[in-house]
Amino acid sequence: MKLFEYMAKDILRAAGVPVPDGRLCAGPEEAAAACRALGPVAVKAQVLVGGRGKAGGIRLAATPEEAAAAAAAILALDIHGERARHVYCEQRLDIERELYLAITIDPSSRRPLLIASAEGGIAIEEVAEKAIVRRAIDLPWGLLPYQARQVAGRLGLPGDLATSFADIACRLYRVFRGRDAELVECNPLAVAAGRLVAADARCNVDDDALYRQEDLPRTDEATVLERRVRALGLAFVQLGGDIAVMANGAGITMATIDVLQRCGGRAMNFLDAGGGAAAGPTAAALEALLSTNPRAVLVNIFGGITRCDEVAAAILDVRARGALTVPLVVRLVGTNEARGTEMLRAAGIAAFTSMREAAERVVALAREPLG
Amino acid sequence: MKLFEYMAKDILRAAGVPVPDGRLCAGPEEAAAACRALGPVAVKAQVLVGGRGKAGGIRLAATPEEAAAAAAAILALDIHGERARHVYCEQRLDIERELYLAITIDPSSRRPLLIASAEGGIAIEEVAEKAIVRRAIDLPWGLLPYQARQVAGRLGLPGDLATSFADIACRLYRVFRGRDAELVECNPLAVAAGRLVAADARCNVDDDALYRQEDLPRTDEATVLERRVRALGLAFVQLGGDIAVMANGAGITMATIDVLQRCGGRAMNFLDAGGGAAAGPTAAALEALLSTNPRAVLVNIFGGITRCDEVAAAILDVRARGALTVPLVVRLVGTNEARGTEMLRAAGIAAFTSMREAAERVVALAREPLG
Amino acid sequence: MGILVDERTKVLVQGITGRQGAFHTQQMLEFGTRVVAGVTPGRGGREVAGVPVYDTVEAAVDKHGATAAVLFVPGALARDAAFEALDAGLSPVVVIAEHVPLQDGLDIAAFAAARGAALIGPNTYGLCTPAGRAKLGIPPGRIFRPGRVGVVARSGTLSYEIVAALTEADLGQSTVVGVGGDRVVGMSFVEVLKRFAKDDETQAVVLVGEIGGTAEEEAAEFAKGLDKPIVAYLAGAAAPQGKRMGHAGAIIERGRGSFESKRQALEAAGVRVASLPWEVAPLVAAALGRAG
Amino acid sequence: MGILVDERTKVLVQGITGRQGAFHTQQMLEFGTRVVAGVTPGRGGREVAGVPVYDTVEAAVDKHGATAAVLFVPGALARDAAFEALDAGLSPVVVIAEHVPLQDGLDIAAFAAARGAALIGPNTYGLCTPAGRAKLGIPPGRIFRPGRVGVVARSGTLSYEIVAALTEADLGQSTVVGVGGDRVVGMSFVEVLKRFAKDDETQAVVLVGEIGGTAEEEAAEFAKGLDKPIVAYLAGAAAPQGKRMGHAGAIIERGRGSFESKRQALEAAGVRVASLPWEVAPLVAAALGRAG
Repeated sequence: MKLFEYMAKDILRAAGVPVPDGRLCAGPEEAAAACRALGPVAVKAQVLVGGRGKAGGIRLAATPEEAAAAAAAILALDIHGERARHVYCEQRLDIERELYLAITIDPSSRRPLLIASAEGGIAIEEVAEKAIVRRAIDLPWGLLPYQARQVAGRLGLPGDLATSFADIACRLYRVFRGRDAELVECNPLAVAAGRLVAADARCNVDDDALYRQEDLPRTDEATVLERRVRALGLAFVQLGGDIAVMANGAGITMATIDVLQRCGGRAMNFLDAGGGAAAGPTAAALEALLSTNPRAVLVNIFGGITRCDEVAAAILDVRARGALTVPLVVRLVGTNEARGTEMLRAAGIAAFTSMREAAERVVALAREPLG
Repeated sequence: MKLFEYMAKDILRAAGVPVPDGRLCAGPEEAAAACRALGPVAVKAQVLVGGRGKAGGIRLAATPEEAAAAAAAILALDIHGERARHVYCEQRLDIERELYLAITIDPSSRRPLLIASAEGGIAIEEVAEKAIVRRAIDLPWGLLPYQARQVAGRLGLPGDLATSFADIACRLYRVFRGRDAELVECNPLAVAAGRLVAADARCNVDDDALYRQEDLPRTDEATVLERRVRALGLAFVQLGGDIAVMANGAGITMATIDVLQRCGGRAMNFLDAGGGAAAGPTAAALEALLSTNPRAVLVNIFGGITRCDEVAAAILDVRARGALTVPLVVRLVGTNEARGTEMLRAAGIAAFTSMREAAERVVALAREPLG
Repeated sequence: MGILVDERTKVLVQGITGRQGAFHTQQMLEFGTRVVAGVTPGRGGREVAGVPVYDTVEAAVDKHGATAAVLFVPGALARDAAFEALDAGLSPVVVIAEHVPLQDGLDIAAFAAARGAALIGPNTYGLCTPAGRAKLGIPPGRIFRPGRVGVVARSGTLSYEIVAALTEADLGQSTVVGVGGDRVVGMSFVEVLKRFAKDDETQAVVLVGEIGGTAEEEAAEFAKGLDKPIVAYLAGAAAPQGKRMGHAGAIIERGRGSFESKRQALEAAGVRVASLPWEVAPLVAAALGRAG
Repeated sequence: MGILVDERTKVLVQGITGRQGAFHTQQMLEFGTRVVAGVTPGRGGREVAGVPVYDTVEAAVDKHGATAAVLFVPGALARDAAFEALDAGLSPVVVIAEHVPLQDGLDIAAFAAARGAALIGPNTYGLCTPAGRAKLGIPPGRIFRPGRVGVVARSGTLSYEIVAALTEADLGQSTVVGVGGDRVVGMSFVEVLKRFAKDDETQAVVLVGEIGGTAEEEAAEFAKGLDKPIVAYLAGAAAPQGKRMGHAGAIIERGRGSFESKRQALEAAGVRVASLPWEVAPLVAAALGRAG
């Protein structure tokens, strides 16, 4: 779960990391009031998507009138498909220098990783490798202050900034662990008036740990449909094609999408029905898929825990309710395969055992002229 | 720093340990009100000293009138030299069984130590060694739930109690680490209505870590005089004899007290002036000692960091202010010994270099008939 | 014979009294796995499918000399159960659960490394050495056949698909290992490959990867020095990009992680990369033909 | 020659720019100690008594090959500084500070143990091998003289008193170690005795103990098997009982910890126990006479 900038900054502030003073504003009037209280501000779109700066989502305002105008403009923007519901008005910083600092997970070493650079800002991903300091952090001791000082030393920071940098890094690490974050990032970590301050902040929290982060605010990037399918406990992402896809397992779902593409078709979604899904949720997921008006549907099941007869029952249930309005292709192998196949055949639905044949068939059906 | 029972229970409650419902009461009326709200209560003296039960500091009350009477009686008691300023009125438990559970520090293994027994209560110190389970806890991982379950298994606790015991142990451990405790103890950890509950609780917090436990309440066992001397940054304990003692270092102060006893005298106090104390605090400490009306004073300095001339200056300062009303014996060796000894000799005070001679001399002076 | 588990492996099942635990204990026993004991705190003294249940791993290991553990506990309890197994000296420890908090995954991996134990998962179907009748986890037993092909994979059903195709093509398996689908898992592709490299039984390896992370690129680096043929299948050529982990993700991956990056890295290391699942078995057959 | 430190010991001083650090660096240098570098974060580039100062231990060790550290940092900073020294592989690491939080003391001890490093303190005056001109800590240098007596003690000034008496009686010291006065310290009496047992230079040992804890009783247990004479002095015969640690304290000590318990344990182990400080040197002389 990504947090909005203002949420991330609230967390950092509570952890003792210096952040600029700011206010969350729902509209131009609140933005004007914030500017009156704070002086010159940066008005920043609160969106979860990256790259808002280039999209016009950050504007400077010296007066309340300017702040109101900036807020109105930003709230009307489409920022990479996302529309801000709030702006964050933040005291303007006189930035002398931009650093980069993040704590994230390094899958290769299976350890938390501190990443820092003395050259931060929006071009951080183009910074030369040698200007980036990485330090894997040993568990369970975690990031120790002297290690953070070593990093500061490698960045070439002078005395006081080095001390402050090390202190901030240790605080970010505590947020990272204590908040079950996947990423805590300050870019830029700015030098303003000679002091370090987190000018921007990002905090992504592990979805699987939200149960023990009850006091964290919630955000949601999903579309209405995605939410509907995920509420069934299934992994779902909307794509751009016209063939609805349901398979059981993330890898095989990805492979199914790949196979469709190789056969000249295009998947409309990624729907991992998981292992062992029962008939009820499977039917509900299938209905949700049908509601998106695909040209055809492909169900690809390799039954390990999943039972083929349960899948067949779900399909028959959907058809009985009259929801099966487009061509359906089923590939069914594994546990209780014979029984599932027989159930479908009795209802006039042919089930394939070959993934290849099923894919070729559904692509052909999707290409047929509409009804 | 020892905490009162009610403070310890507040901390345990916040950590999710089951404790009985209770109210802190300053007098009989509040106790009666508490009983009205809670039903039958135990009225418990809030003192820092142990053994309050045997001293009459815990009484049961079924009615508000009984609770008021109990509170009045308890608040009038002298409990091993301490007088309660509050009683804690706590919902009465129907205790089926008493266990013991504590987390403390094991100096031998340099690790936290969990101590538990299925036979708790006031006789815990007499419980057979084999009925006590000890488990040293590895840092930095700390007490892990399965380890607590192993302990529960060794205590022979049945299923649900074992699970609850393990959960409580892990919560106590978090208090122990998070609160910089030296000791967290539940005795008894009672079984009441089939559930575990901390019927009594003790929490001793490390004085050296109080700076980072700002939100903890403070208690103080010290006497007025002890507070006065400790405010100078010196370690001080009042004893029962008539020779005031000042030395520099805990070991040598203890040794000085021992030597006095071997020479037939008795120390009035333990005052460790520490290493490197300057003239000002030394003089102030000496004046505090003199205010307790000793028969004589022994100053025993082996100067390592402490400079003998600073000590001499402190003594002369006290004398100049007319505070030196009883015989003073000084033993002075080490850094700047010659200069210190000369300063004292010029003022008519003979300084010994032998600890033995100084001790014999001060004991003889203390035995002389008063003025 | 095979890697990590074989017919000598005495398996402890943690969370044995749960629905999944009980079902798969039965399945593992039917496959021939030596499941010697189970653990569920507070449920000691029962039996599941004839297997005795204990309150603690310590007690179960004392009584039955278990050597490995497979965990059927929910993600939120995986840390404690895995630590208990690792502390008792068990290896491998197989964590089936999905939804294990990432920070817990880091902790488990650190503890396993400190203990020198093999950790499989979290979020894995487990592993299986067919010739040893040793199946620790949830894959359907009927897809396996003893043989000379080592398989290492990230995702479950896709592995079954490919293993079933191998079996159908008469290409039996030495050991099949699901390293797990989480971002932090115990054994990586490279560590499994290292074991296959030393295993006389294994004559070829199938690697089933997917987009995201850099495990496949690291495997490619290791594959350069390996004298056994590797066939890879990669999923995700047409899949959307996974969620970005801020700039940090880009800095860690540095252009790796995509389908193309993985394909190129593997091919440059001499790995044959299948672009459709059904191409894997023929490529393995060809490789073994060449190798043999 | 002596234990733990000698003329080859290259000393790093952490907190060198503070008042205590600077003063005692000068004192250590005057004694002849090889103080090669100092560290104070944010103060790198300076010099103290001619010793170069660095921001990090890592940098100081890289440049000067320091082998041991002595810490003049306040109690609240001791954990971080000690970890930094231990992580850099230094041993012994001498933590002078008093008022180190107990939980930090536990952490430091655990980290030192994991690193296999010798930790002296916290709350110690340090240690000294007179013949090696190696003094790490704060004791006055003039009290020492090279010789054959090992000294291990808990408290500072009392040690100086006894060491000075030994020196005056012409009984020089191999090494004098203050293990520290805190409840949790790195090296215990037993661990120091083990080193003295193996040290050819050391022919007799003086143990300066006091009431509280069970370190003296444990030392007595070890002393039973030792073939070098030990003379002990115990402080606290007339002292008030220390603060009680609830029932837990009593359960841990089980009747040990008192003056009498310690005296009896030591005497039962053949240790000569002096009951007055000035009796120590004559007892040592007698023991060495007997031994020699």
